Amino acid sequence: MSLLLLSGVTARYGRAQALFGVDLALDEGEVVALMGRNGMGKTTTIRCICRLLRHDGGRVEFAGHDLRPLPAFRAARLGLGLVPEGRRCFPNLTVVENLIAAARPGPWDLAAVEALFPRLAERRGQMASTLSGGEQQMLAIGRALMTNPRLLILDEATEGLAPVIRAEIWAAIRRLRAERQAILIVDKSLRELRALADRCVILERGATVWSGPPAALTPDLANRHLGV
Amino acid sequence: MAETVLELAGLSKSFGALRATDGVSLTLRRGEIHALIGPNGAGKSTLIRQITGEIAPDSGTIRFMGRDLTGLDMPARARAGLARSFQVSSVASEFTALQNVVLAVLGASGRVFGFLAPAMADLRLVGPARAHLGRVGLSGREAVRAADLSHGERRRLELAMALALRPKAFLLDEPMAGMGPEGAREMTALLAGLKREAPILLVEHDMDAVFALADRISVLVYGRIIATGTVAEIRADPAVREAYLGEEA
Amino acid sequence: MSAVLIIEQVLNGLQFGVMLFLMAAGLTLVFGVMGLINLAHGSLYMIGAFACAAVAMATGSFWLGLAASIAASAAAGALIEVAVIRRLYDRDHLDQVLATFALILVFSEGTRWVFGSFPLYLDPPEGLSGAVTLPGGIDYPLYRLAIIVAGLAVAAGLFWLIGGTRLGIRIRAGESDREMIAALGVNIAALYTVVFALGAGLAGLAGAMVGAIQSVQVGMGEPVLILAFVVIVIGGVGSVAGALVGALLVGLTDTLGRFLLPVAFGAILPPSEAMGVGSALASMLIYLLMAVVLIFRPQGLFGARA
Amino acid sequence: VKVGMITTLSGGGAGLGIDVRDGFLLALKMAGTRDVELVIEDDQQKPDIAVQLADKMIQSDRVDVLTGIIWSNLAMAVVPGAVRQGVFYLSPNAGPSQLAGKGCHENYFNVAWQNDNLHEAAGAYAMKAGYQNVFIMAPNYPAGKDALTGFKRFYTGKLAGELYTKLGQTDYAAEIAQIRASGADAVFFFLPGGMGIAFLKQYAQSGVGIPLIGPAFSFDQTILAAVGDAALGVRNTSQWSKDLENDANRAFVAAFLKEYGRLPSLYASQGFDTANLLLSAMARAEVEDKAAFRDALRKADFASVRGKFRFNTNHHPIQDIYVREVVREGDVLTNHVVTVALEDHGDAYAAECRM
Amino acid sequence: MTREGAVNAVILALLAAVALAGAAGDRPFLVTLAAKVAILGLAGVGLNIALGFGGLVSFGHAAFFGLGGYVAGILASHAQNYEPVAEWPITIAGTQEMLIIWPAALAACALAAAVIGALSLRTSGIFFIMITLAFAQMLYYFAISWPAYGGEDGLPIYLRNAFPGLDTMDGLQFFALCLAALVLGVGLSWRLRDSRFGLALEAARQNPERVAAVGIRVFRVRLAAFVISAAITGLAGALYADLNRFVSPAMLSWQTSGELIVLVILGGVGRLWGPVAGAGLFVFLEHVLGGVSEYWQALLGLMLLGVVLFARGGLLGLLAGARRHG
Ligand SMILES: Nc1ncnc2c1ncn2[C@@H]1O[C@H](COP(=O)(O)OP(=O)(O)OP(=O)(O)O)[C@@H](O)[C@H]1O
Ligand SMILES: Nc1ncnc2c1ncn2[C@@H]1O[C@H](COP(=O)(O)OP(=O)(O)OP(=O)(O)O)[C@@H](O)[C@H]1O
Ligand SMILES: [Mg+2]
Ligand SMILES: [Mg+2]
Repeated sequence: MSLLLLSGVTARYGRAQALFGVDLALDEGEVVALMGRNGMGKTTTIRCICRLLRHDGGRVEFAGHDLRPLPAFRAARLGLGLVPEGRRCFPNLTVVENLIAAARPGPWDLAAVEALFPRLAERRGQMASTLSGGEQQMLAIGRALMTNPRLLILDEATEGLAPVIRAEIWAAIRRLRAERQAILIVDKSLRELRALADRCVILERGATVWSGPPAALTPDLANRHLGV
Repeated sequence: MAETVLELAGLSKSFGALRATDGVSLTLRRGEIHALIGPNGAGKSTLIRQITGEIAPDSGTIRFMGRDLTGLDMPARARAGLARSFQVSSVASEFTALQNVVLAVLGASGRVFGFLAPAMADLRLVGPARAHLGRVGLSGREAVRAADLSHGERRRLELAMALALRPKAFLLDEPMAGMGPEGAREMTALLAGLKREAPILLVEHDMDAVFALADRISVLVYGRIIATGTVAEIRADPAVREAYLGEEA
Repeated sequence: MSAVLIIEQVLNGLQFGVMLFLMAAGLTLVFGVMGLINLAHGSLYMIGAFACAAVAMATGSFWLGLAASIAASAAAGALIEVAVIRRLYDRDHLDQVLATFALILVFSEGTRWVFGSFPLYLDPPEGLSGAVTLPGGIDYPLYRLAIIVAGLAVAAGLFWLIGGTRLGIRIRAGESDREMIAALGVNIAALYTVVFALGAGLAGLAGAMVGAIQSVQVGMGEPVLILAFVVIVIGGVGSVAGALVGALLVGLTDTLGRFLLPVAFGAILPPSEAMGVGSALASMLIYLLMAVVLIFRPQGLFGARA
Repeated sequence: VKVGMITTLSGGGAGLGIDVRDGFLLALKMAGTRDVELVIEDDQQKPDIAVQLADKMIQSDRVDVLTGIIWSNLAMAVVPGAVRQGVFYLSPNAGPSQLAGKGCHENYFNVAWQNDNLHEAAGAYAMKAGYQNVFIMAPNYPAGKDALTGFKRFYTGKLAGELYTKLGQTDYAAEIAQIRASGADAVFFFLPGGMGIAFLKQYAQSGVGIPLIGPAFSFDQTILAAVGDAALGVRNTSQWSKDLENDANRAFVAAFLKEYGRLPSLYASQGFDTANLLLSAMARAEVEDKAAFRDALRKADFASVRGKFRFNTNHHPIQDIYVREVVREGDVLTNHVVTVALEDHGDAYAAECRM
Repeated sequence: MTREGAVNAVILALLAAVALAGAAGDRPFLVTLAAKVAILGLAGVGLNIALGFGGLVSFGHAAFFGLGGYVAGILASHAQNYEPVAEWPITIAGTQEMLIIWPAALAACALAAAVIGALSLRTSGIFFIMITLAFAQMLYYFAISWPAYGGEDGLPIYLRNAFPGLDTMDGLQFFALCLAALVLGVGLSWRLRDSRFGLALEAARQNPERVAAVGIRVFRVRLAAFVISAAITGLAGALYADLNRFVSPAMLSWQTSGELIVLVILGGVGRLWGPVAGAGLFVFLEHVLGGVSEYWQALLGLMLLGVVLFARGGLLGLLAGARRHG
């Protein structure tokens, strides 16, 4: 049984429909890459999964629960850990406070996160609002890990990170994958995604247009749907 | 050698014990793209904020077009010809894309205190604004509220607003961020043409773009410039590889 | 003018400040930490006073009344949070202003409907009535000393709650991004109800304690509300420490201004006129203080944000 | 006769307006008259609303008589305009000095007192009681200043201190400390409404034992209920008291208690007298004949609950003003008349009035 | 015509109709109420420029409303008593001519707003709300305790001030004057909103940093908006003094500031005719509910609550749909 299952999901922002039929399945321990050009609905899909947006058609299931009636915090407690687009650290909290605000017990604790991002350890008591862009990105990832999620959702989590750090994050994701952590990932680096993902799902105009293993993502397909 | 447009000399800025900028000197010459790279928290954005006047340096000088900028505030510097894009998109979110760019054209015109004539019917404002939106690939999205644009589209809008200032130099803080592969390619092409209009100081973590675009690269680590040189020189520099590039060189 | 008088006035200023703090503390929680402009905070203060007076009259026990005041105002707070306020967090501050203004009307008239238009009787409890003689020969009302102690205790409790617990962290996180903290698995809605009720309870407590030495009547909350806003703005929004310092500053400025300004003007004007001018200026003094503070520190004394 | 009553029925000051209204209605009821058509509106204690209501009553309802206003500032907003439009105004409470002196008007009758009256009586009483060093205090606004001026008009001894507080102030610790330090032998204060309640309670708690004197406003029935024992023994001046020995008053107190289930207040007595004045004039003249009706009013031929009552040349009362003391009667606090402070007292402004 | 345009036309027509019906049906009070709506609407239109367009929540606009009122009251009272307002350095005589009083009120309020604004605009958010309140309170306490013009008792104007060619004591003519001022005010705020200045002002509300980055001085734009806003509200204050033939410190009180804000929100923040709709509804409720019950203010409260909770964007939001840009 799939850990996460979306079928025929449609959703709208006010009057403007943004999703027109998203299908996506993700199994325990699997890494799925969600792809598409700008504005195609990747983030919107993730917002539906996390209940930050109500879908109006189709089904969204996680760990056997229908998510439709759940408020965001209940869905999150089922084991969703979100690194949102645009970081969204809590600016009026310090680094440590950001990390522990929503922490739940598990292998990821303060020490583990600070080992992953030593830079955060250096800036512990600093207000998140004054962190550099990349530091905030690290903080957002660390914050999601601290909830020890069953499914980690990364929406452009490497945006604005230096190459060395990016490499470290990819390494960390590979490690997580090896530990059979389920991950849903949106990223612009196709090279890394191909190497890492078990499956890719491509969105176009708010609908799933292709899905399959990275190996099957031919240059022709990539060019047609992703513009590369 | 081409004329120097922007010149930083011995710029320093501390936050408490942290020396975010530590004696930085750097030049930007006509017609070039000068990339500024470095680890997260190295002080790149802080440097840009000092150039735009958002924060004041503790010491050092900034000269732009032969003129000392000390004492000029943010709007004055913008009008003097320094256009900036923000690392995190910063637009008027209730306005449409078009209104945002019109605002920038208006700022560049310097004639803000017009009280009676409708701005959005003024072709001197709207005409150029549409053109700038077209250049960044947002034609057809003019009437969408900025808040309703996708992340990548907002990044483009950010750049359109910088274009609208018709600046004498661009300070671009991570314009590729959030662009996606296709967008990054388009943006690269756009910037390559743009540098003929005005030189660009480019802060960016997307190394493909940096290596494709930069005429010169400076590497900032812990607030200091550790190397400046051509793409080839920087790629070959072991210190830079270790501090920043990793395997991506 | 004797030294004893001056010391006593300073003490009075402190006590007035602490009294303001009791009110401002709840407001800082709700407004500073949750980011909600709650004009109806004054109504909760009034509800506390009325509940205390009614229960104390019925049972003869001030302490039961005090407990009732906290319970009643916290319940009222929880009720309006769930029914009204909850829908307003994502709204503009302006919608909050209108809604809570409407709540003032409802609460004031509701209270008048229940208790009538005449002020109620509420006196300090037996054990705390009368004056004690402090070292230095100052006779000082015991009840006012009790207020000082209670205020400081509340301050300490709040420091701990906001600064030292995860609850405080979460509330502050909710202030900057409710959606995000919910997406991380925190039931921010319930948390806010609790915090709002807590703030309301504090307002009710303040109302009851103050009601025992002032008058318990409809409309008693609004003047205090304005003062409490002044206090937290001077202190810096969202900071319990700021609220405490702001409250003491306002209390001292007001008390000493009322006392000293007429004396000062007496040096240059005939007594009757000096009184008039001096006290006119004294009534503007705290607003002057606030304006001056904000002109030099636009974020308030303890405000973090620039 | 069509009567418009504009008074405060909502918000914090509603108690006074309600008492005036109830007193007025009671008088009509006791008279059993059907000739008075009454329109009552709530001014919310806002001058602009009061003016607009007055306009409405004069222009749309076409009232002959206006009454009801509690507060001086509202009276100042309404009365000058109203009387110039030819309606009669009978004031059941406020008596600002402008309307008694230069600004007096033939159509304006005050059935309560000129604002200074009770304070003047307090001054007279302080003299009589032999106080020599009095501390005086009032809020910093015109009525407050008038109060202290009125007190000083009859008290000519030394002042231990003179203090203006902020209008609406509710914490008096600073003032009480000054009183304690002043060495006064008595304190006169004028603090209407909630201010007075707060002051009295805090004064009692402070342990300062200097005797207090004040006008009746702070010792009214409803206020005493809120102040409690802190008010016991305080002397206050009033033109009326529940225990005044006259038939009209006995009937009034009993009827009021029966009708509303509470003891009448000063304001209720004034509302009651206002209605009776009106009825007495109606019995003598038609309201259409303004001059005759005015003369009838001027006669003041009614049995006032305060005993002797007649109008001065400026249409303000000439009456006795009593000193009362707060006593406990069963389990309620109330006032007993102790002595008369001023007999057949008019006001200081009548001479300025040219009518 | 857009939906909002139609709604606006209906509001205007309704206001005029009420006044005319009042005059024709011998209910002069209706004319007074219509004039009150027009005046409060104008005050709201002024406030709306700062609050709606500029996002500057001034909790101190009563200061300008009252100042305008006092300018009218003081000039008129001096004229009534034939005493000059000042003899030094130049003689300033009192006047009862609205055509002199209005510019004086506009100028006084603009000047006061320039000073208050220059100091207040250093702050933002709640701090701005409170510092504007502080200035208004200072003025309020000053007016209460300053004996020259009546203090708390206020200052009567026995006859309405004069306007050439009109009999201002005639309710309908006075209403027409107020309506004309209102229409002018709305017209001005309409042109203002769509102008270059308006664009910069609205942008500064949403993202001041961005506005500075395109070379526009946010402070100046805001200060100009604050001054214009205060002047219009001050003009309304002068008219209000004439409507009541009375000014008092109550006009300066924080409750007045609050009510001005309330009627702007009630009608629809940032909408041209919002304040007028809000003023209409508010005055209607204030005078109609009073007859329903002694506790009518509770009903008013409940109705206001209903509007906030269920009619986002106020009355105009309800009638004409969400606010559109561009
Ligand atoms: N809050 C919103 N209100 C209205 N429309 C929105 C909103 N957010 C996004 N949209 C629209 O929904 C569509 C999908 O946006 P979404 O953010 O999901 O794209 P995306 O695939 O994540 O793009 P990007 O790569 O740029 O982040 C876009 O057309 C966008 O304009
Ligand atoms: N106001 C401040 N107070 C304290 N520290 C600050 C402040 N502003 C920035 N810093 C710190 O200064 C350092 C430099 O920040 P800056 O934003 O310039 O980095 P950057 O080079 O742009 O990094 P990135 O690539 O991640 O955006 C960071 O460590 C940051 O935390
Ligand atoms: Mg996205
Ligand atoms: Mg940066």
